[in-house]
Amino acid sequence: MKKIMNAPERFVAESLEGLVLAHEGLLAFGGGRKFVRRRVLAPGKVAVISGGGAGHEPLHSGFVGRGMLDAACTGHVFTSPTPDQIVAAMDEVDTGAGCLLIVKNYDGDVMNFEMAAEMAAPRHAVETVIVEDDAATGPAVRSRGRRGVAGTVVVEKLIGAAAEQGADLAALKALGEDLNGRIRSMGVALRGVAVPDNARETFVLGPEEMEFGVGIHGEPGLARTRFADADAIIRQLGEAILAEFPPGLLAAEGLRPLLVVNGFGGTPPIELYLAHGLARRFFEARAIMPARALTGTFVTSLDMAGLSLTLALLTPDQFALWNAPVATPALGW
Amino acid sequence: MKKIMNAPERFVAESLEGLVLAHEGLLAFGGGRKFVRRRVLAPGKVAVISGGGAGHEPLHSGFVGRGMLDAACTGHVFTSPTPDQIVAAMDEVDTGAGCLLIVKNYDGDVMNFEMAAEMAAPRHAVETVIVEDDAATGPAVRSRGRRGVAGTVVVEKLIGAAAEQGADLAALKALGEDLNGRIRSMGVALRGVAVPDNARETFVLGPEEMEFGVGIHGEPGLARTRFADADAIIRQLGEAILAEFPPGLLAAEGLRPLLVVNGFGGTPPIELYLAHGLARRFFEARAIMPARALTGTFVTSLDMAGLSLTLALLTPDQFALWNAPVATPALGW
Amino acid sequence: MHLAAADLAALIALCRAEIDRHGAHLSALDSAIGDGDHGANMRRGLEAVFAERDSIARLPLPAALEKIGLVLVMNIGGAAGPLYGTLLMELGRGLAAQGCGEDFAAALERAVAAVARRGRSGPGDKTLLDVLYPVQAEIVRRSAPGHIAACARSAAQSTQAMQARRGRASFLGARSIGHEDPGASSCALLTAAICGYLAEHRPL
Amino acid sequence: MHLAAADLAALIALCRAEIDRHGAHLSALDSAIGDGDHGANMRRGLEAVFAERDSIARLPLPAALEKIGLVLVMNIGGAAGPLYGTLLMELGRGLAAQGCGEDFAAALERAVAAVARRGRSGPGDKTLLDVLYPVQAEIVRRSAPGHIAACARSAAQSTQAMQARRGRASFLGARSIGHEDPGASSCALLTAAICGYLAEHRPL
Ligand SMILES: Nc1ncnc2c1ncn2[C@@H]1O[C@H](COP(=O)(O)OP(=O)(O)O)[C@@H](O)[C@H]1O
Ligand SMILES: Nc1ncnc2c1ncn2[C@@H]1O[C@H](COP(=O)(O)OP(=O)(O)O)[C@@H](O)[C@H]1O
Ligand SMILES: [Mg+2]
Ligand SMILES: [Mg+2]
Ligand SMILES: [Mg+2]
Ligand SMILES: [Mg+2]
Repeated sequence: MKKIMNAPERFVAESLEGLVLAHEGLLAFGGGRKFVRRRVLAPGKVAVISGGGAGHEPLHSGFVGRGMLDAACTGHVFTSPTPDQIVAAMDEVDTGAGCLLIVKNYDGDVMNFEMAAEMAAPRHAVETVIVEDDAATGPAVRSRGRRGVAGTVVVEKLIGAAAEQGADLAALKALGEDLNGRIRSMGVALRGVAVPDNARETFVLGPEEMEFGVGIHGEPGLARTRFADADAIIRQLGEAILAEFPPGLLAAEGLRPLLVVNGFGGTPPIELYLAHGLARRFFEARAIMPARALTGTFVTSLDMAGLSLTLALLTPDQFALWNAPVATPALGW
Repeated sequence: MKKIMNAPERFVAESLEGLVLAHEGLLAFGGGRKFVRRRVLAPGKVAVISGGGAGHEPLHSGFVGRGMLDAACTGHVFTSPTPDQIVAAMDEVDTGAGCLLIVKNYDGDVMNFEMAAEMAAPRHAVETVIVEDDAATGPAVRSRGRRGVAGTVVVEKLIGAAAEQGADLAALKALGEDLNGRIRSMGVALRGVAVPDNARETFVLGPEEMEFGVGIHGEPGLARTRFADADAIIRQLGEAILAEFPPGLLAAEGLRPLLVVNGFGGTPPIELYLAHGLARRFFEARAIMPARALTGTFVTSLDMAGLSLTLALLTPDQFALWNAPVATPALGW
Repeated sequence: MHLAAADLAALIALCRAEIDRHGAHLSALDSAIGDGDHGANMRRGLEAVFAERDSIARLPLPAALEKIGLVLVMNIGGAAGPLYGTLLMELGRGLAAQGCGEDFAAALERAVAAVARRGRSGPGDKTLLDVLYPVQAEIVRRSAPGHIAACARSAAQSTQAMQARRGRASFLGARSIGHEDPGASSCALLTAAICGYLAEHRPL
Repeated sequence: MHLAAADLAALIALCRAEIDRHGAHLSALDSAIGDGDHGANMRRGLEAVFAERDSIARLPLPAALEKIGLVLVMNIGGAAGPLYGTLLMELGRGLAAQGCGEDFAAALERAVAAVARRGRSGPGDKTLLDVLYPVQAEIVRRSAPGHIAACARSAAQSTQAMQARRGRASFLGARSIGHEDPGASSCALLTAAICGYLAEHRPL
């Protein structure tokens, strides 16, 4: 798989440099280029820090800016950042109100952020929110802990908005934990990916195959199934999502659903918009009326072809946080 | 090549429906679903109308909204819309100040828009701007008329902003013609595309090949060349762009260059940002200092892998039009 | 030339079947030097005409041709729509202007000229005009349908050697040489189909 | 156990060479049930340790091990970084706490327990712990290096039959069965390399 790349070992650094150059008004590198930060910090608010492996762009660095993240730490492709990066970010962007770490639920990410939090404990008040939105890795598959996938954007947006409005560390942590029950995602891949160091794709699909229930690291999913038309794909994704919400939540009154259609990097807008339309019809036929939509390429798996749906069943207050102003490279209103 | 699609003949309509659903606040369908329009028109301004084949999303419908287009007519994949669509759009969104048609320079598009303008002439004042920014189809290749490619976004943004500020039809036409000398683009493909009706790609590249000087219809480019590292690709694109500006323009004083890195649909953000950083360095080394950047997926060729660079050498007034507020699905600030 | 409604309906059906049969081939030609949709475009156009064949066949020939042209324009899109559409609309208008169209050859000449104006193109540009010009010349010469069809076929083939100066293929420069032009190919197919029908049903 | 500076530097070089040689294999194992980067991750870690081998080898063994662990943590990222890092940092700290580390087996046991805590994992989860536990048991038993290496190898192989409960492979559920765990594999490789060196250079 060809990539616009000079060398695997410079891939991530050169991409981050381009991102920061393209958005100089919003972004700057942190010390030693260990992370990307908001150019101008907002003193007094809790510092919201996230990060993870590269290959998911615009996640996370593309969501640094007013109303969302204060810093993002990027590791090698599909590899968690190291604790020194995370500690450096905390030291530079914590203006006194403490740090809220947003971590996708992968053992590598969890352990590296945890070690960073331990190292920083003497100097910073730290809380961690683990994102677990993936419907493909619910209890039926795994005894505990879903993966964090595209729902991460929703978590980062809402926590970022709450932090911008002055919420304290405990409130942000509580918000993050509440969101974990409210957000479910499900993805399908039409073509696998090769990480820059490897010549081969992690999985190879035939012309009549798709990989159902994939994550965002080019890893195999729940099942290899027969490629189907868009209606069938959306129905499968939608049903998997609905099946994984905590009992009762779907029937709750007054929720404001948010629908995210996320491309994995190799899927073009024409297909994403089509998927949005079908997903909308799928959920509306089940009396779930999305109050807002986000369709585009937000949480990628390099250039994997495919997409995920995310449904977030938000309270009116949470929905207001979604609508709050945001100014980042990849999300702005 | 698998697509998120129900059936080729419903592909475009279902995608447009999803786009309009996802952006109901900005967009609405025109009568008979022949075009997508601004939900709320701004009476008294010139109506700016564009369109072209599908497969280039978010172009054009994704650029409908305040400060850009009033309507966009979409044809089948890679096929110009028909005159009745364009006439219907003029009839519905012209509020009295006339219509400015923005057309990419392909014989099919030019002829269909021309027939529409002839049909509408009794009822509408109409001017047409033909976009010709493709450096790959300059005089060395073709006796007259470059293709219109990713630079179309710049033309639509600047003309849209000028129209919003009250410029009349003649002024918009003059602006469009001036821009044609100021914008040059060049693209490279790493993987071809298959249109929905065809099983096969229009061109098939080996693992060590790339197609240089491609357009946005999956058509073969200038030359099949050896796949190279990102520095070499950016250098080739950049040199081709610089060679095709009118003599003297590069040396003109006071220009405010705008640099666009555009993905063709199958290229992920991590690669686009990397390309932006290298392009920035390439141009700066030649004393061309981009004053603003746009990096993302704006003018696609279905899910083609590859990207184009666009350099626009704007006057300060034109640059101000770029910075003017815009609220569309795919561009907003 | 006189065509009964039944003939016109039969010709429409024939042209539609011919394009349907060769659609994949036309798209393959277009893939080589264009965007691979010429077959789909022509199919869409002919299907639309076919859908309206009864009402079209009921019109006098000039009005029927003009209507066919309009249906093609409003359904094909791309380059082929305005070109085939102009050809038929102008042909119909020309025949109508002549008062029931005795001089078919003269009307065709003006229609072909209108196509060239619409396309800003001329002979040797590697387009469907490179079939239309020789076909029109044979009609002036009152050649037999079989001969006209053969001419059209060889004219289409001769576009292989040309470098495209109009249409998408022109963006390829010299790389366009060596491939048959898809528009020329569809034009030859339709010409041959029509000539074959006329040879069988209305020997001149 | 006593290791001269030269031994430590040689062991570092050996481990680095071993990982380099098997990097592609480790990534291939990781592609089957993970994200395909375990080889690259381990290489990056060992390269970083190798780059600092001279200063590391000059330290007393406990401090050297702790330093190696820190270098691994700060360079690997992913799951392997904190796990291998914790193993070596805790081993170094444990040996230091014992005052020049006479009881290697006890220190190793505590280090392995720290890895399990860090990973919230235990035996049978299909991770590198499924190699660390049996290796540590053999060390308690003072088995010969060759035997320890063989045990490590077979322990790694036995992860094939397991269903992953931790790490990325756990997301595959039952689909993770039938593949060797990449972390277990790298752990067995390193164990065998170290044992081989010790057998040759410091017969116990
Ligand atoms: N300017 C032109 N003048 C005459 N014929 C043209 C012109 N442009 C294109 N054509 C004809 O149209 C054919 C392509 O039609 P089609 O593939 O349907 O449209 P598009 O090029 O828009 O995809 C070409 O093969 C050529 O014969
Ligand atoms: N929670 C855990 N406890 C113990 N070992 C783990 C855990 N998670 C992962 N591992 C080990 O790490 C290995 C994967 O390492 P690596 O591929 O470098 O990291 P990542 O999974 O982040 O890409 C697995 O094969 C497994 O042996
Ligand atoms: Mg990894
Ligand atoms: Mg076309
Ligand atoms: Mg075509
Ligand atoms: Mg891995």
